[in-house]
Amino acid sequence: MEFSKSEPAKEDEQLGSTLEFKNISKYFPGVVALDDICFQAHSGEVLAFLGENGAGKSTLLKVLNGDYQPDKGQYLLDGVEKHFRTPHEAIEEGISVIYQERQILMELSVAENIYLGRMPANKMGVINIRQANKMAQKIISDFGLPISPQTKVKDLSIAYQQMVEIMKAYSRENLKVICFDEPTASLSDSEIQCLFDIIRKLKREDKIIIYVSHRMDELREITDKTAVFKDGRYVTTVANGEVSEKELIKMMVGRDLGDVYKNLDRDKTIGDVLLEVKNVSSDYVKENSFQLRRGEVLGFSGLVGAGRTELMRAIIGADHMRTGEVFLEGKKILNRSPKDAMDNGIVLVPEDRKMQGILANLSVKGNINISMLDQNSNQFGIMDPGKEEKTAAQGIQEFRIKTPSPDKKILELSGGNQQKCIVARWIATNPKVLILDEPTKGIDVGAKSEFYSMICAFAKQGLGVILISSELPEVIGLSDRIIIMKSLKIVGEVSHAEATEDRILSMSMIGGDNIHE
Amino acid sequence: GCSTDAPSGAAAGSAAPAAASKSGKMTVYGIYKAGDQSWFIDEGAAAKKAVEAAGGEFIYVDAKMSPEEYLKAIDNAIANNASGVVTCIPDQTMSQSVVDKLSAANIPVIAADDALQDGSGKKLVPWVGIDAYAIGDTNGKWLADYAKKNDLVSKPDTGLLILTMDTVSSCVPRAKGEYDAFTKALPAFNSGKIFKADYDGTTDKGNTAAAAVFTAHPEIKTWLVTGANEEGTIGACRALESAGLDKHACVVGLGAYLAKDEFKKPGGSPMKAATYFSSDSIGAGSIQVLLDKIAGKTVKEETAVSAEIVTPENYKKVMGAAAN
Amino acid sequence: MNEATKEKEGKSFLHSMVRAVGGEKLVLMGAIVVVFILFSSINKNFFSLTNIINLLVAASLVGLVAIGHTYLIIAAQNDLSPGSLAAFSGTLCALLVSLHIPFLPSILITLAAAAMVGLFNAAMVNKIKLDPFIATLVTQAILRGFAYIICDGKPVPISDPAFLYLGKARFLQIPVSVWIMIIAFVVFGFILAKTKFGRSIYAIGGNKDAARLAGLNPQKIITICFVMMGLFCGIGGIVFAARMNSGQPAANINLEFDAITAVILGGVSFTGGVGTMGGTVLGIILIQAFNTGLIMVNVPSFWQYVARGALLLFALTSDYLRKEKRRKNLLAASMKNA
Amino acid sequence: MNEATKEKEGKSFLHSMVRAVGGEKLVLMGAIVVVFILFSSINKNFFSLTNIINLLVAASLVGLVAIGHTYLIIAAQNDLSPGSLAAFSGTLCALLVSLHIPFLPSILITLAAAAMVGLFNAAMVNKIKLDPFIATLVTQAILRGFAYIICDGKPVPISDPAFLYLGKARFLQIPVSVWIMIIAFVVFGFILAKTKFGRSIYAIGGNKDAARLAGLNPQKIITICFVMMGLFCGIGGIVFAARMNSGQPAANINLEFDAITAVILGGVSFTGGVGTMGGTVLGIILIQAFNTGLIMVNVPSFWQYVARGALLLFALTSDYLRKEKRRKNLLAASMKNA
Ligand SMILES: Nc1ncnc2c1ncn2[C@@H]1O[C@H](COP(=O)(O)OP(=O)(O)OP(=O)(O)O)[C@@H](O)[C@H]1O
Ligand SMILES: Nc1ncnc2c1ncn2[C@@H]1O[C@H](COP(=O)(O)OP(=O)(O)OP(=O)(O)O)[C@@H](O)[C@H]1O
Ligand SMILES: [Mg+2]
Ligand SMILES: [Mg+2]
Repeated sequence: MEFSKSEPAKEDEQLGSTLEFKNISKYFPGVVALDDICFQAHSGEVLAFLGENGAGKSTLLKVLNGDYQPDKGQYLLDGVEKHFRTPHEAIEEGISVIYQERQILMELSVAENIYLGRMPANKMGVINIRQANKMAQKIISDFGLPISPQTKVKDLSIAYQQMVEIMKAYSRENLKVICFDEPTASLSDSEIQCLFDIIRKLKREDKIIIYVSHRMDELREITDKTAVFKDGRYVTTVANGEVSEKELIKMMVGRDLGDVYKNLDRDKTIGDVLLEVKNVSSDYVKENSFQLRRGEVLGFSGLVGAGRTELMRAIIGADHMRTGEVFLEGKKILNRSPKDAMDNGIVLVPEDRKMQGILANLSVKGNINISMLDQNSNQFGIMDPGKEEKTAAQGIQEFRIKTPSPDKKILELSGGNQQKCIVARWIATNPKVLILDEPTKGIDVGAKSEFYSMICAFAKQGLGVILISSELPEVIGLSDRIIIMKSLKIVGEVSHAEATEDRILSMSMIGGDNIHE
Repeated sequence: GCSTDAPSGAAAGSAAPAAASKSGKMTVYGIYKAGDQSWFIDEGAAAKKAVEAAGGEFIYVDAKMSPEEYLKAIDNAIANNASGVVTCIPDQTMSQSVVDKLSAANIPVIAADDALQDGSGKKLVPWVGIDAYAIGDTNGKWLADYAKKNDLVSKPDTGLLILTMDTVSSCVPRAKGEYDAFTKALPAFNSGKIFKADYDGTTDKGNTAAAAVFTAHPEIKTWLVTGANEEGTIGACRALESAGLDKHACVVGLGAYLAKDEFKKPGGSPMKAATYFSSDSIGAGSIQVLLDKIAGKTVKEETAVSAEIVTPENYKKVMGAAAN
Repeated sequence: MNEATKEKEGKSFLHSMVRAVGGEKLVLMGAIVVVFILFSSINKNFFSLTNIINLLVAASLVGLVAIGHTYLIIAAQNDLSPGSLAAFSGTLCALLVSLHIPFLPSILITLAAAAMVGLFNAAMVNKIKLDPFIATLVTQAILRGFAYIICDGKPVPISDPAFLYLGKARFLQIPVSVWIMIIAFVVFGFILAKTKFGRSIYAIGGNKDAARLAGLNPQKIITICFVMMGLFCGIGGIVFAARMNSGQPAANINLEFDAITAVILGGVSFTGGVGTMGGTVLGIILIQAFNTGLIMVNVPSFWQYVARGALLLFALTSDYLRKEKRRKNLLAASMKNA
Repeated sequence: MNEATKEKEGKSFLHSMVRAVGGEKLVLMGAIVVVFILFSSINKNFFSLTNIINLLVAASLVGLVAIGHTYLIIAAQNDLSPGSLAAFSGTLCALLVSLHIPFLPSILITLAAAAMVGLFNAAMVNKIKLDPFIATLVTQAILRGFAYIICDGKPVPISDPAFLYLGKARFLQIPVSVWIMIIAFVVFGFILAKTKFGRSIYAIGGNKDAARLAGLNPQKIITICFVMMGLFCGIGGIVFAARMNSGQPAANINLEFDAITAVILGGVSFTGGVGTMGGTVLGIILIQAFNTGLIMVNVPSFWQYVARGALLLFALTSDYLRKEKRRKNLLAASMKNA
């Protein structure tokens, strides 16, 4: 078998291909995930899917690649009806979908992940690992990433794991359709730019490209058209520039959001020092110090791997704190575990929803309530089901979590709705210091804007909020002050007023103007 | 005599209502400690035949060497209004509680193979069988004899291996009997050349254990082997063969139910003899005693079945149909 | 008007949910009913008080262990040492009593030892990060060895009257061992379903790392579960020895498998985070009733192996099919509503 | 200049990786060496050709099963039926031969039956979505029953010379059973490490969904693994019967645990996706050498249980400590580089 990318590409160049969905419906118990979907996607253009959490975007992609079977309707590739029973059949026909949740094999190497199931081998099935590494290296170079094909994926940061996923889909021969389901949720700017270069290349090669994201600026930059979904229904497709972003959002959310950052109630007083971190280090991060004041939203920015997550984990005792001290309200505290931190009033919403957030097999209610055991029980440790219902109902309502019942298994929610449950869990605990690590990952614009107001309201009540986000507009828009990290150390800080994307980016890359100037 | 039979028979009618089971049909439970071993399968089959001949139903229960399974079976017999029980108990320390339970339910019980006895060794109910120590004794004596006859006693390259099952209390006396009888008969035998190896009653582990001992003592060229059950001694035969020591070796089995197949081998086998105790006669004998007891007759407290050594020469004659 | 319909729909949805949860155990209940009807029709003694008490007595040790396994397996752990530990405990307690240590202190010493074993298991899992399956296989071997060693392989007869009484005493016709099991099922069923501790067990079974970040202490919870299991085995082993009138080092082999089988049959899953104590109770009843019945209706002993395997397979398959069907029905319903 | 340093760093990183993988099995190798030195110093015959061959013969059946378990556990599956299946296969083949069916057809019929059992296990896991642990517990019970049933519980003596020869034949001093195991280790070790099929086993064990989405067919791969295991048990059971000169329905109890223990000791993890055949080989050697040695140096039988548990714990603990140390070293290095 030969593995060259150029050959099948030639075929595709001959004519533009079309993907047509005809009356596709898909049901889950209690949910209409897709309702009579009809539209077309054409090669050579990037089509965005836009819709609220739970609108059915991911489900449609899973129907497309044969993971789910539609209950009604069919889809046609170049006019030919397709019925894929397995993802394998879809892949054979040139359809690749990159899932919202990483589907990666931690114990295998980068090359093995990229060529999973189609490693170069001789007739006897004996693998040629050197060739695989060479081929993988070429793709890695195409992407311009500093990783080795032999590295085990578990030793990579989440961002690079995500890039491996993308390379896996990209590297498939005979590629006709490629779909990205929120690919940038865990990427930082530089990776996003390299992803966009790849997408532009694919576009030139005349592929059908579907791109799902909740980040409006991205859609503006990379997509040509936008298909809007609402409650499982297809609404319309508009070309970029045809309608304003505002109108687009209105189509999907059903109301006008305005400028989410400008409309925030930032009018609050920043008080005395609430949290002071002195020379904290761990096995994963060097010594760092900073202060957080009452009523302050403190942003943390940096490239992937800068150590933001690790610093916070050390503070709350999730990782062993090697050196340093933490003071809360002037009192020294010692967090040996996240439980200690929680008892002290510091909570962390983790970035990795799948591994560190959701409790698989448990219901939405169980997931939201798990940090509220003390509050929801009496002095004998007996739970009050009424209180549990209430917390869950409140979370579901406040975050507008789309679920037919609080008893639904969390794994059956859409990605964004899972994320909302996780955030709701920690908000319910009423902390003094709220640390949010990529909290809006996968959350739709409507919910995001509500979430932003909620953060501001918290700050106004005198809480301290630490916000780690790779979405620069979000950090800049929300934070009163932004700390920049690079190579496991804090390298600088800017105030809300002086923060610009360029400045933060250059500090994250070069190491901070304050220090070097 | 006949004269005493009638009144006691009548008494049985009232004293042992269990005999006239409510369903009308006599139900006898045979509860055996290791119901998956050939020995008990044969014994049970003989008992079943005897019960069915008397017009009753026989329920065969395998206690799987587990005291708990055993006690469950006893409870089951009581709940099922059994007419009587014949049993081989996995652990003799439990005897008293079993006897208490059954007598409270008015169900007669006969011990087969292993006696139901109290702490001092006194038998609590009538017993049919051969005792474990006696089996070992027979084997030990025969091996001592064999050694004398073949001039092995003082030969430095002769050794004795006893495969033990220390974890199965009813088998411990077998190995002990073997050791005692052998050393008593041959005080001159160098006790440093007597080896023990433990196994779990399967051929497989008997094989591994024996092979390890043979390898550990290459200075020994002539092995005398016996063990705690026949399966283990078969394992030793295979180990001797693969070590090339089978020509001079002498293995003695227990029960002869597997040894008979060794005897049939055209090329011969290191299995030179085995104690034969007829499972048929114990099975049928125990039922006979039970039926007598149900009928209210006085029965013998001990019915010992003889354990005799069979060899390739005489096993067909001694064992009869059991030799096939 | 529209609002009212919605209200109504919501209610009927709730109803269907309630029914579904109640029906969760339908297959098991059905199987139990069938087993009882079947065996009683062949042998009417099956459905007698004596036999039902027998059945409960037979279930008493495995029942206690199954409670421990319900907790552990929901917490995504496992334990293969109960058989050895129960045998060790029974033997140890019998031995202590035979050395003229009074009964109560003997019990306390034994339970302390059993709890230590639980701690040891937990330490291997928490500190050396061993898989519980293999960690407890280590304990299984070591404890079986010690059970034999302390008594030199010979069962230790019990003559202490208080100890023997424990095996015989009845209250309202029901033996002590059964009362212990029933009370344990109620208490620990309640704890699992209704308390903070119970909730934490489900959480760490769902995702240990996430639960830790959510403020739980998985290592502590796992330790408690293992110690609980140790105590259940200790108590069970002592009562078992009392019932047998001797401490038996060779006893209770495969006890853990019987318990695990009942627990899984009851709907607990090895992936952790799901299951209920009620399911375990039904699982235990089904298996014990079936086993007892097979003897009563005189199924040949070799066929009993087959029958037991077949029952297990049948029950699990029916459960799967029922769930599939329910899922399909729910789907059909939501398709119709759409 | 900068590029060159990077290159160099990359290389030294590579070096350290290679060393790490080579060192992966250091603890096991060390333990084997210690065991050999220790036992040989007590009894010099331990390190003799005869004993090593004995040891390999004793390992031959469990070795084959361990190959099957290596595949299955890496694929995040499990199998508790091998002991029953091996006993069933040996008994069936002996029975067929005793019914005057020629040896070769008897073997083929037996292997076909064994493969069917594997298919059955796979079907329960794939189609009824049973946990492999519980699914194969079903098979374990049913097959043990059938093993007894077909021969009425009595071992079936073998008199067919070809069959007996299989148990006795040697090539270059080494018995056939050992050759079979060695060849199987080499062939299936190669397949696991170097072929597409082998790598797909790691993939489905690491994350079944991810593997499926990448176009693999987990159900097919799982089926193949179970059928392979069936065939290994079939072959192993037949050779075992030949070695014992009879088909024994009660044999090979706990075979699966011995195999699983060796596999885990060799570094395969129950979570799936990790492990190598080389590790399994070392695990088997360590356990067999230790077991044989304990008998040879005459350790009292009850202490053998304890010793075995202790060895397992010791080996696993050392392995954990070594890995922890390596992780810390790597971490420190990467902190310095950052
Ligand atoms: N496996 C499943 N079982 C039951 N319901 C499901 C399942 N997968 C998805 N759903 C439901 O289908 C609906 C659509 O979900 P989908 O994941 O397609 O949303 P989405 O548009 O991708 O949302 P997001 O932006 O949050 O990723 C949701 O209401 C979700 O709860
Ligand atoms: N489990 C782990 N094992 C080994 N290294 C890790 C692990 N987790 C993180 N690291 C390393 O720690 C460093 C920082 O991790 P991480 O990427 O999470 O930082 P970050 O600043 O939080 O970035 P971001 O949140 O943007 O992803 C990286 O070099 C990463 O490779
Ligand atoms: Mg989605
Ligand atoms: Mg991070």
